[in-house]
Amino acid sequence: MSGRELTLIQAINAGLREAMRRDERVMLLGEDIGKNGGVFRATEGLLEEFGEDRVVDTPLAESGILGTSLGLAANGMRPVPEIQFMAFIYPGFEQVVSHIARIRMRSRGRYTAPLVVRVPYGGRNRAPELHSDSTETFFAHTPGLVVVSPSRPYDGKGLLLSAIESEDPVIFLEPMRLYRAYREEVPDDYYTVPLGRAEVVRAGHDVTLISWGSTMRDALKAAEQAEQEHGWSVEVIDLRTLSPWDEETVFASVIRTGRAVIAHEAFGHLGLGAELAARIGEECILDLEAPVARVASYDVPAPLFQLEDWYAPDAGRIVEGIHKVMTF
Amino acid sequence: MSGRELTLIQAINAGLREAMRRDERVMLLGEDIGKNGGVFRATEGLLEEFGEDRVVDTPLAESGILGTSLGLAANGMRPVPEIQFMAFIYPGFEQVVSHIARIRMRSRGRYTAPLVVRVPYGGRNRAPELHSDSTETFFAHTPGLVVVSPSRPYDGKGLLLSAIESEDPVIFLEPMRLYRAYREEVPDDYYTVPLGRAEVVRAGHDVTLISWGSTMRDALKAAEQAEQEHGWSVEVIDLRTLSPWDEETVFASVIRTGRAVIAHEAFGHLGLGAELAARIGEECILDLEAPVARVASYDVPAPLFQLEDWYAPDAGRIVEGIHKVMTF
Amino acid sequence: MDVSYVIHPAPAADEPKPSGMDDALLVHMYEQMVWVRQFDRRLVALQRSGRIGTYPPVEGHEACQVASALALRQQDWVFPTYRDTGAMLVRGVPMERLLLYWNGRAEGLYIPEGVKVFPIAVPIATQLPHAAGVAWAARLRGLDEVALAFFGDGASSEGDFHEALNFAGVFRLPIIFFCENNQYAISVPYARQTASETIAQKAQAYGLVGKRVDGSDAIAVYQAVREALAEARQGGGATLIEALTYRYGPHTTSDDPSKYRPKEEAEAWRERDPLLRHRRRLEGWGLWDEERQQALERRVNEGIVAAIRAMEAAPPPNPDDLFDHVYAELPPRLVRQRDELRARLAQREGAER
Amino acid sequence: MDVSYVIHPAPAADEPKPSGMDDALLVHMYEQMVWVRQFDRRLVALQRSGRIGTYPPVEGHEACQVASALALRQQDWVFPTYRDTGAMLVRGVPMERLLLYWNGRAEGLYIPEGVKVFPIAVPIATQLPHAAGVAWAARLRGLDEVALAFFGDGASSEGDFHEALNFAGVFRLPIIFFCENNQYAISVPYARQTASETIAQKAQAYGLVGKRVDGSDAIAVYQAVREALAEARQGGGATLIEALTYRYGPHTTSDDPSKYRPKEEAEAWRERDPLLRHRRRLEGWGLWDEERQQALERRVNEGIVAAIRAMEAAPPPNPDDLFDHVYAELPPRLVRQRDELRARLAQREGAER
Ligand SMILES: Cc1ncc(C[n+]2csc(CCOP(=O)(O)OP(=O)(O)O)c2C)c(N)n1
Ligand SMILES: Cc1ncc(C[n+]2csc(CCOP(=O)(O)OP(=O)(O)O)c2C)c(N)n1
Ligand SMILES: [Mg+2]
Ligand SMILES: [Mg+2]
Repeated sequence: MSGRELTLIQAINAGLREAMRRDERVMLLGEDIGKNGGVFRATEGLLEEFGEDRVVDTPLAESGILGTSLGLAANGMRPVPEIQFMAFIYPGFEQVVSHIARIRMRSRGRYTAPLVVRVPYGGRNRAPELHSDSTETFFAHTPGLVVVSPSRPYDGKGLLLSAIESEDPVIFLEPMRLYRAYREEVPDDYYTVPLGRAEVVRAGHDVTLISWGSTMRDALKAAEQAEQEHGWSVEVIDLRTLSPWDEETVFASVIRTGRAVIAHEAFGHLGLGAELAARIGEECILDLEAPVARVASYDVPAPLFQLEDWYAPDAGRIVEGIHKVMTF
Repeated sequence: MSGRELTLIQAINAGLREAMRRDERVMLLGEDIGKNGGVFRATEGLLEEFGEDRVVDTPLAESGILGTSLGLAANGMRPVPEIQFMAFIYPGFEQVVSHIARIRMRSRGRYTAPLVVRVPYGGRNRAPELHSDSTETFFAHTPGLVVVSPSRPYDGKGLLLSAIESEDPVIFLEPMRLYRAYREEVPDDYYTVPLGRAEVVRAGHDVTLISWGSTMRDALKAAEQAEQEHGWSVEVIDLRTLSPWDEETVFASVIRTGRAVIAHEAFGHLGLGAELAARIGEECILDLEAPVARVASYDVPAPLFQLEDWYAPDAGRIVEGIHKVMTF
Repeated sequence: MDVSYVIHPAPAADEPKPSGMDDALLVHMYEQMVWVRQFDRRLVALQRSGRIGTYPPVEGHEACQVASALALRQQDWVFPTYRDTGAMLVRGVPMERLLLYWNGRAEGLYIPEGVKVFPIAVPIATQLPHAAGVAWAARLRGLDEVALAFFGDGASSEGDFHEALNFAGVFRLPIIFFCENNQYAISVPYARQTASETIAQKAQAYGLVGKRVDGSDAIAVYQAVREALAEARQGGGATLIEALTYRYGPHTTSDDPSKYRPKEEAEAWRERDPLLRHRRRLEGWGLWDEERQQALERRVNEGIVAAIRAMEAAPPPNPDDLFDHVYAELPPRLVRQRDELRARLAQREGAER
Repeated sequence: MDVSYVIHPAPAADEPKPSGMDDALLVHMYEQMVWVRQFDRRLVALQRSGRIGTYPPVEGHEACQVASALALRQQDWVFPTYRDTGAMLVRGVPMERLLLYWNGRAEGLYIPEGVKVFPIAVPIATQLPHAAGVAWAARLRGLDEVALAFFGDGASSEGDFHEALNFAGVFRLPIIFFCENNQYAISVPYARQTASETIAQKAQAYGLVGKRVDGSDAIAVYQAVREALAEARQGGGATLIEALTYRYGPHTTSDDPSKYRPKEEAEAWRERDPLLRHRRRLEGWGLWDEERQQALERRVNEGIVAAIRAMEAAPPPNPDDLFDHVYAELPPRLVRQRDELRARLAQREGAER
């Protein structure tokens, strides 16, 4: 399969294009996604290729976007709405939680919502206030939703295509900070990366480090650093699907290493790390040689950008977390 | 101090009345709270006593109710909005998460939101669909909010008065199922129960059982049952404030008993039990003689009422949880 | 901006027969209204005797629901609220399902294939964007389908009302927004809901056509919906219809309207009873008499009794229903939970034997 | 329903002086507009050279913002969006604070006591219910305060717009909803935002007065706001003002308007430049000349340079700022987190030495 070196945002753009070429039910809607190609250029060139009916600039109304997406999906389309920044999904929260997540249940399978809500998320991007939330918990705490976050270009395209194929509604969280951070070979053709499967992205035997999305690069850096500075062998897992997440891969690794660190950008308090730590505690307690450590943003509102680097975990803080479990 | 035997809903009504008598800035607003006295009668008689300006029937618009409440609070009032059922706070979620929780931070203390959002919550009430959510996680994951849930009449009044006194915005979750479940002596006068403090409601030494709000009665029943059937001595903690919660009381008990069970009505996945379990794992691991057990609703949408009793944890399931940690 | 007012203050006995509606339809309309009223009253009675849960009665709204449902075609969509039992019935949702639903049974959630009715909207106004989306999909797919969404006067205050009507205007969607303005949202009267003189005039904010119609007049409702349907099919976009009506009973079986509504008001509205009015017309046109009435009532009653029997004969709730429709495929965590519940119930059953 | 249209297609050179506005005010208005434009341009330049973060420019909106802010009294409230730097400035928010804010510094969030300006609304339309609440509190407390909330054409599509205007109508709140209709929401043109011919006519849906005004005409804006203010103070309730305007530059410094707007359109609007227009009038009335202009520009420039220096001389960010205003009193968990951060930073600093 031939490929090209793409950034994450280019990979997502390529994924959208592939999906739309393959399945004419797929349509995009959202604010500024058409003529403007999206504020991050995720939908660049798609209006030109697929026309106004399939790439739709909508009014500025998130509940309207999400609510009509449910209707579109229920009547045979495969909508891929874009929410401009994560905090702007909140005005449409009711549609997500009470309807999109529940329509299958509420109709005993008669109606479903095969749609993908694309949501740029996370900070450390020098963005304005309220443009850097990382509140995946809201969605991961909602049964009926699949929550996905790619951390690299290859997964960006492959997970997106799986999400669009899925019969379940998917909240697709794109780490803004990694949109243009680096390039990676991405196949030109259609391929999928399975939902619900974590990936061991670095093998190790002393400690398991679990992360995803916007924190993944810091996690890998921290793993390197821990190895170089302390000689600790760190296994790193990219969770990729945040709900329902891959217990099997996580537990197998932690049982092997006996130690776990979880790093994410969400607040610590009830961040997904809490669930992971609780489950690891339930399933692996006899194998654990130290308490599970969580490295997360502080439990304060995401700050203006000059404080961001202190607020969210960086490689240094993740190394501290590793240190803690290794020296317990 | 003289008192009367009141139900929880009567205690809340009494608390509102006390607060309004004492502080003329306190006002109530919401759907059907005036002439109708609230769909649960929480505000019965208050329109008559305090008039139309202080007990306000609003249009049917939760974002409007919550957003104007912020404005009212910022300009000198102490609004106590009522949301009719927990799921109906979602249309106003953005106002809660992006504004009410953050206004203090966003103005460096210049503006604040001393308001109390009263929210009947939980199920097992034979209520219609979507009338029984228990999604305290959404609020407990939001820094800047205080989340409170009383489980008995005495606390219903005392915590409510503390919440109204508080300079922070409080999400006040009232377990519908306990509104009329039983009576308890409630002082006639003004008194407060402190926010941020859990209460040990039953002393024990074998295992700590932590619960709150709508599950508290089941927890107490389970504790009795475990003692009677197995001779286990169960310490029971009523968490009362769900965020920020009382780590001190919880850890002290778990360190003493060496075992912990957490029971709540929210979904297990990222229910507050996850955070409690994770924190207990972090702080008490050397004292734990078994993994922390969580007893929660299944990770499925709250069902129609005939399935409710299987969905949410009852005393039987909590006893199972106790059994698990006692026989690990 | 066309806001037409079609309110007849009182039933007209000597009305000419409307053009474009044949006798069979005029009679059918009445029969359906009777069916709805009987069924509705029975649901209330069942609740009162503890055989189903809380229920929001229709009585007073029959013309709104029956006539608008009849004005649609098989392929058109209906988005009901909790109060639209009448419309659901007319559209073909089996009584048994409705009974199961209000009895808190998961089986009641199922709407048979081919019946284009969406699940009941419980959170107010949230169905309006769904309807807009369904109408939009129809347009995109070149299907001749129109969506009709019911909502109340209270619902007009929610943001979702605004967003849905705005989308309908911008994308010229084939949709009918049908407001059953019964002048109260639970206890809150219209004047507390909005300072707008009418709901219909809100259409102007979205470039839509707004119409007001007498919601006690089945024929007027039918005609208004037919016009809106024709408009939608011809690409004219959406219509907002405001039907003035009144619920004779409580908001739900848990509600006590005497706390907030003057008794005389309800009595005055009773005089405009949509069934009575339509019956008088039919009688005037020689299409109805007491004999037919009695036969109809018997037939309806039998149907209802059979449906109640079916509800009560339903097998006991199945624990798997908690899990079966959460995802297309049950994830491992939920498989574990389902199996745990199955095992627990089996054990409890064993213990009880 | 009063929707008045007050659009002057082009600047009138020989206009008579308006009654009820003295010379000092007419001049002050101009000076403030110049101040805003200079400051705005400087912010753009600072962003371009990497000295502040993303910034949404005002240029084109000066008359809307300056004239409406000047029409208010000290005790009235302003609810700005991210684009309302001009109004904030006029109301007394120090330039230094605005610079710090757009430079991502927590200190920029502070608005001095006595300046009745709310924090910038970032999520679209969310400020409208806040403003309604503040106006409501004023009425309840018997304070003679009116709230003015700015918003864009795009914001009119959000549910919060609807809910806020509806509350204002129902409770007759002393509030002015001021729409700066620049005809685009980022790239989305007005016709994609709503099928309503005007924003002003949306007032009808709420029983409010709607007015349309030429947003390039400072005097017209001032008068419209004064009228609305008088109305609000006399208990007449809320007014929706739609000011037609145009942003000459990009949506923010990260935006490229050439992707979605024809160049000629922008050029045509430039001819209606609010500053030019007001200056010509002043000159016609003998209130302004080139000399004054130069003196003003120097003065403004000095002020701006001083503010930039103050921003750049600000002490380094303080980690405690993350924690200090989350709750009235820092809970133990946050104390622990703050102390951990302090310790880490101290350690890192130590390591760097
Ligand atoms: C979002 C939301 N808020 C509140 C409620 C509670 N509630 C149920 S019905 C109702 C009144 C609805 O009034 P209206 O729209 O006029 O319809 P009607 O019941 O009169 O037919 C309310 C407030 C709800 N279901 N959803
Ligand atoms: C709820 C929400 N959705 C989306 C955005 C992203 N966004 C910022 S400005 C803007 C356009 C606003 O347009 P308009 O209201 O016309 O104001 P203008 O920028 O033209 O002054 C959008 C979509 C946001 N800030 N908040
Ligand atoms: Mg109503
Ligand atoms: Mg605009």
